[in-house]
Amino acid sequence: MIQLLDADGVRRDHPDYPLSISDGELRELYRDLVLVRRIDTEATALQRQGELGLWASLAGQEGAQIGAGRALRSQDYVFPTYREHGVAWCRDIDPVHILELFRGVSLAGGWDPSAHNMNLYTLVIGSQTLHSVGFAMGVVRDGMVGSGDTAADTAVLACFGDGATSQGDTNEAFVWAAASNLPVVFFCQNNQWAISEPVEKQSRVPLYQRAAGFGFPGVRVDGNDVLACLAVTRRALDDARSGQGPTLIEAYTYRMEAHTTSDDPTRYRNADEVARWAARDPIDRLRKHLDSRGLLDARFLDSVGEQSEQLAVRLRAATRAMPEPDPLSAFDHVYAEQTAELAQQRGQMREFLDSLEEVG
Amino acid sequence: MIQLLDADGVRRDHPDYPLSISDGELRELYRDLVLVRRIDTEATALQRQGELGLWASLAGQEGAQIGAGRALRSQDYVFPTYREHGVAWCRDIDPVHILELFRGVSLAGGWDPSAHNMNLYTLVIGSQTLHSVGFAMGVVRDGMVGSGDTAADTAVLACFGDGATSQGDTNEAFVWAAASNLPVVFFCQNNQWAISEPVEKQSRVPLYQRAAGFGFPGVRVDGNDVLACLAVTRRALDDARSGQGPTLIEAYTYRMEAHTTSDDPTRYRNADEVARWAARDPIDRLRKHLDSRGLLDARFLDSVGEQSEQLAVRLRAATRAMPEPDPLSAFDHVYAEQTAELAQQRGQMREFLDSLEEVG
Amino acid sequence: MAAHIRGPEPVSMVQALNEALRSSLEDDPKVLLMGEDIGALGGVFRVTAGLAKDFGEARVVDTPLGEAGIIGAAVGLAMRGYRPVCEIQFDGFVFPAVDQLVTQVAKLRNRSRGLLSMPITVRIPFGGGIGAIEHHSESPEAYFAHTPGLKVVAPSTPADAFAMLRQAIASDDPVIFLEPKRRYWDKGVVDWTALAAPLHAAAVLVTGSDVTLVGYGPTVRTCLDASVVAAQEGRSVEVIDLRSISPLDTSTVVESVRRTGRLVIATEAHASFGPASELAARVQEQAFYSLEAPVLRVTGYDTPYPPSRIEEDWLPNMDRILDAIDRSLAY
Amino acid sequence: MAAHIRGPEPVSMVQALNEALRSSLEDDPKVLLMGEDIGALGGVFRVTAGLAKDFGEARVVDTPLGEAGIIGAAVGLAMRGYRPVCEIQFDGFVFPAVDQLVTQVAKLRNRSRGLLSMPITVRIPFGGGIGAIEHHSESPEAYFAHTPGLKVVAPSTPADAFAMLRQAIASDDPVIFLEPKRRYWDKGVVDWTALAAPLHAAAVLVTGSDVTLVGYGPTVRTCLDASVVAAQEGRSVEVIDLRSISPLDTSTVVESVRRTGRLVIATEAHASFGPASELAARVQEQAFYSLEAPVLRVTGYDTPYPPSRIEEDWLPNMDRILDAIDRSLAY
Ligand SMILES: Cc1ncc(C[n+]2csc(CCOP(=O)(O)OP(=O)(O)O)c2C)c(N)n1
Ligand SMILES: Cc1ncc(C[n+]2csc(CCOP(=O)(O)OP(=O)(O)O)c2C)c(N)n1
Ligand SMILES: [Mg+2]
Ligand SMILES: [Mg+2]
Repeated sequence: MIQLLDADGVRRDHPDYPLSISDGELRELYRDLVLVRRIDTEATALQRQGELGLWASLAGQEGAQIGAGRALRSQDYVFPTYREHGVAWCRDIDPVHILELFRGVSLAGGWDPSAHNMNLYTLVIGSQTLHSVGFAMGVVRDGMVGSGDTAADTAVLACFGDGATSQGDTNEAFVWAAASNLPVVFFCQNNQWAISEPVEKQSRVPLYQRAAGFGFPGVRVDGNDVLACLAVTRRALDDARSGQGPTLIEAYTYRMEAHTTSDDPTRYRNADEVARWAARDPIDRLRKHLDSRGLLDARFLDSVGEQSEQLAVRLRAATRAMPEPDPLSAFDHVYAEQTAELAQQRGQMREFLDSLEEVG
Repeated sequence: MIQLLDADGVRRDHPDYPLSISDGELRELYRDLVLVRRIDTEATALQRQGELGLWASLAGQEGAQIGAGRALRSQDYVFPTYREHGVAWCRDIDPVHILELFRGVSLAGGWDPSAHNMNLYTLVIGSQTLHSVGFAMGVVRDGMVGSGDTAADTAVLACFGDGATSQGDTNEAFVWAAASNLPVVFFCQNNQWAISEPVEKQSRVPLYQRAAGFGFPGVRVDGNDVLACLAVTRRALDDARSGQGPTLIEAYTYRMEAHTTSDDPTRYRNADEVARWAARDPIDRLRKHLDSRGLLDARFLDSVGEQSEQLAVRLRAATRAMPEPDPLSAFDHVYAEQTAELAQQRGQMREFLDSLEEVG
Repeated sequence: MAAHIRGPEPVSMVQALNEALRSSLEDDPKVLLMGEDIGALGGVFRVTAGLAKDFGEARVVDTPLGEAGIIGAAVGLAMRGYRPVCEIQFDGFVFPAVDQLVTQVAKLRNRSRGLLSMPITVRIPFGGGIGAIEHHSESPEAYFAHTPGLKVVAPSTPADAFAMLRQAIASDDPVIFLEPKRRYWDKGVVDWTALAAPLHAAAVLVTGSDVTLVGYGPTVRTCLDASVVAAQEGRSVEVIDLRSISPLDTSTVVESVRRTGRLVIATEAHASFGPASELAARVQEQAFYSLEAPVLRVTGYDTPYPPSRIEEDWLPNMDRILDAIDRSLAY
Repeated sequence: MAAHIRGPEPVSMVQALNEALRSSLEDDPKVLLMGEDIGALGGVFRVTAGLAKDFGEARVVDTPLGEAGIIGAAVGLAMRGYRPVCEIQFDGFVFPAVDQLVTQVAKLRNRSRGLLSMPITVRIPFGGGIGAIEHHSESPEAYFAHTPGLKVVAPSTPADAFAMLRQAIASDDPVIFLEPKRRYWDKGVVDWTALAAPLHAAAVLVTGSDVTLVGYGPTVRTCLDASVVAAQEGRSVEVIDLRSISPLDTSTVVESVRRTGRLVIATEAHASFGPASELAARVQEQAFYSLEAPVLRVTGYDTPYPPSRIEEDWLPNMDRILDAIDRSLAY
């Protein structure tokens, strides 16, 4: 397992994954981690208050997601699951858009995928891995792999969980990526659980080993070590962009919270396990490292704290202020070219809603 | 690649796959190979004469199929594709049943799966791999794995082609077999082609390596070496029965004929390749070996020739004599408990057919 | 075991289903449950709560995360003599299993000329109205009802849930068992020992003379509510719970329409090429001279299921049903 | 290139489709074909013959053997700005792709509020009548027509095949393009430069006054034949080719039924929950007072597609259609 920061925040080197990073960059990673966790706690609170229908927490996985997210170049494209709030943060997606989905005012979050080079959240386990393969086929056809132009060469990051490795789609994606040597980085966050099922129910060998059987490299990285995730993903993305094909990264991490706010993890896992992983917290670890190097001055910490508070306030206000969708909007964008049948059904709904208003 | 007979028919030993086999058994394998090929040539002829709608030739793959088929114990269960005529032969399935399918008088061949411990042919690529996994789950629940009773312990043989390794179902089957350590032997006949697509379009590494990524052993065997196929499959089945879990066998072989009689392989592969593989013919190889050991006396050869001729005559006659199915039989066995709607539709068809007869 | 819940007090549909599974596991050692998170967790809706503990992991199987695998494995288990009861976690996740359902489960009996049996039950919580996110509110019944070889049923009450699930598991045909998830927590009295009505028979819940109103699963409650309101307006509505979507008990509906002359169908499934259309097609054919108005369909619209904040307007709610009754009577 | 076949002589549907693909590849560099065996082999029906040679393997892609992969990859390509044209080798093999079609292809435009476009064409040879083995004669259109977000069309002639495939590829909506495989080798004249009729408009092929007879894809030829025979018996049959199954051009059919008072629908798809039922449901609703007889459905029966030796009796053949016309007129 690749590690660049040990559990006590001590920096280590790894010959295959050299990482030169400035103090400023280190502090920005810390800021990312803290802010992303704040989004998460705020969203959880909003769900408890009834402002959101559901929330899928990323707590514990911030290191994996910020590491991978910050390894991306702007031209790279990301295919997320429903838990990629940290990666979305790195793609400059306003978290409010994510909350729209969980509030139930939109189906998949309202950002423009092309503006952020990140697809909408995908809820069906594994589906997006095939989309990433197709997108990568397009990238190859566009001549944006191994062209030597680093501002143009493009990689695709496919995110998924440990559970997703059991789906046919994910394995077909491995077949396609290998057969066509596509510029895809498969980024699997092994958070040890697929809802209530431990990863052992999905595989009896470490997940990163799956890749070799399909003919491309797999690597396991400490998912609670943001630096290792950054370095390993960066290298895999570089390989992809330069035409060396796909990599599977298994980011070994932990889902600290329930699967979603609807879940009750006390039914299937014990507190000891959670406590053990709490001791490996990705933010603590970076904090220790920064602290040991004297990079955590009060001014910096205050600025992070303040920014975090502002973000939370904004999320609360924005969530409460989200306009209720118009029921008629269900008929929008079903087709590029609306059908007569749908236009008629829309008319029926409108008439019907109007009639209720008259009565009411 | 495991080999026990080289291309010149010279016997070799392999430390992991010892095979002690009597002269009589060797001759019976030869008989199997010849008879199975005869079924194939006869069926091809029947198709040309318009007696069959289609035929999928197994020519070139006799060694792989007879090797695997003769490794089975009677309690083992087989899940075939549409090309497993040699395995079916070893399961004592009358080839006439197979011809029923290809003539179009039945949907999937008319044998009783339970009587032969072999499922019907499956045409949808990969589907049967999951069936074999489920069957194996049942075997485990029945206590018929690792019980020590060799007459009871049961393994499952899942047959599929190189192309099938790209299907989601096949890979899900690998996941399940590994996760539950099921008694399944995955028997992949890599005949180099999936219709017109060479195996390289499916994988850039040898297929047997796929297994390791899922956490179970994979082995490549010379598929044109019936002895090696027998030994390797026997060992894998033994492992499965004794509770050591699944194995993937890649039988490296060649499809000598068109994909089916509807196919035109001259569009996508060249004669050189076919000629190269003809030189590795599985029957020739065993013949050379038997010959070198003086086991091919005229009496034996005559008996094989005669049996082969009788078989062909019987197939021809039986095919021509197959009764045309009753159109009303379409309504049989759709449900265990027939529905009113279907009963009514059946009545309509009967009335309608009757009315035509009156007119005619 | 939890036999204590088998009393005269009302139970929720979830409890009734749990009891049905429990008693099927008790009665037949070949019955086995499989699905995602059905073991320790007891399923995301707790329908299988406690069963893994009581019957062991070999009979209540937490599977790998793959729906094709669940159904494909069930086929093999059925061939080995088992009666698998599969849970698909949500309606929107059944689609990876459609290939195994359509090309294998539905066809194997026919393909084998009756030699193979597929006594597989596929439980799917279905329908909307619970404020869920995308893919968690679908009504996929038409896909299965259009597939010869499958049977498709949906209970609407705890009593039916208990009886019908036991019947489905006992059936030698594969049954898609649709559980109306927004009725999961509604309570009702279950007569635990009653002889059950035939699995595929529709039930006339309210007799009436002006119009026949048909629903199944989640819309039955809505139909009953609508009939009460309509009665206040002096309209006599006959309410039928289809219970089975395939086979469809056409004759019970036709018999009713012969008396009322009018038919309104309420289903959450999309209108076009959906269950309501099938019933309309049959009734116009079999009760042609009785119909005084066209058969009217009150359904989910032909759009993807909308965001939950607007689902109530999208679903066939009581107002829409009453409106259709008005329109029918206006002919 | 093979522009020589674009002449006044009749061509087969296979040739017309090949030309449509060729011209689409020529016209738009973003068009790309993908499927199993479509390259060197030219597809099992030769619809893509010569195209890999002329346009290269990057644009005519032999894919790994996985239908979920083909459609899933098409989604990604569409997001990258491409217009994938996918071939599913046979109707019975589309089911592994149903999940990607239903949960992704159909929904992505709506889910993204119009920001994402899925200009994907899925070509599927469909229907029976060619003496094939199992899974090679299915009519899966109802599954897709019931799915909001997909469009479903089926040409019946070489001329329509050419025009409609080009339109489908040019459409920004995902189109399931069903090719009636038993009409592949029928020849017809194609006006290569004609302005095409709208993709989703039904066509009145024969005007008549006694009964309206509707088909699409493979049954259109059968309907035309039936109308000729019926005419000999003094019956004036109006024949309509639906061309598009979803959206369904209801108004053309309703307008016809308003004149004839009678409707017979012929499709190979299963009766129950099938396309014929949808049309029946709509027409009884919209032409209630015009119908002098119930809408009659002549379809594939509700059984798995049978062995090829009896398929002719199972299919909606001319005799069955004539019989339905008789029954309709007897009301
Ligand atoms: C095809 C499909 N089946 C089932 C589900 C229900 N479901 C949602 S999340 C989940 C577990 C996913 O586990 P994993 O891939 O490890 O991701 P994680 O939630 O741990 O991030 C399941 C079973 C789904 N979304 N899609
Ligand atoms: C799901 C599915 N897709 C496509 C087909 C059409 N098809 C029939 S055989 C075949 C190639 C199979 O190749 P392989 O698995 O190598 O087996 P082989 O025919 O070489 O024995 C294809 C694509 C099918 N039967 N099932
Ligand atoms: Mg997980
Ligand atoms: Mg092959």
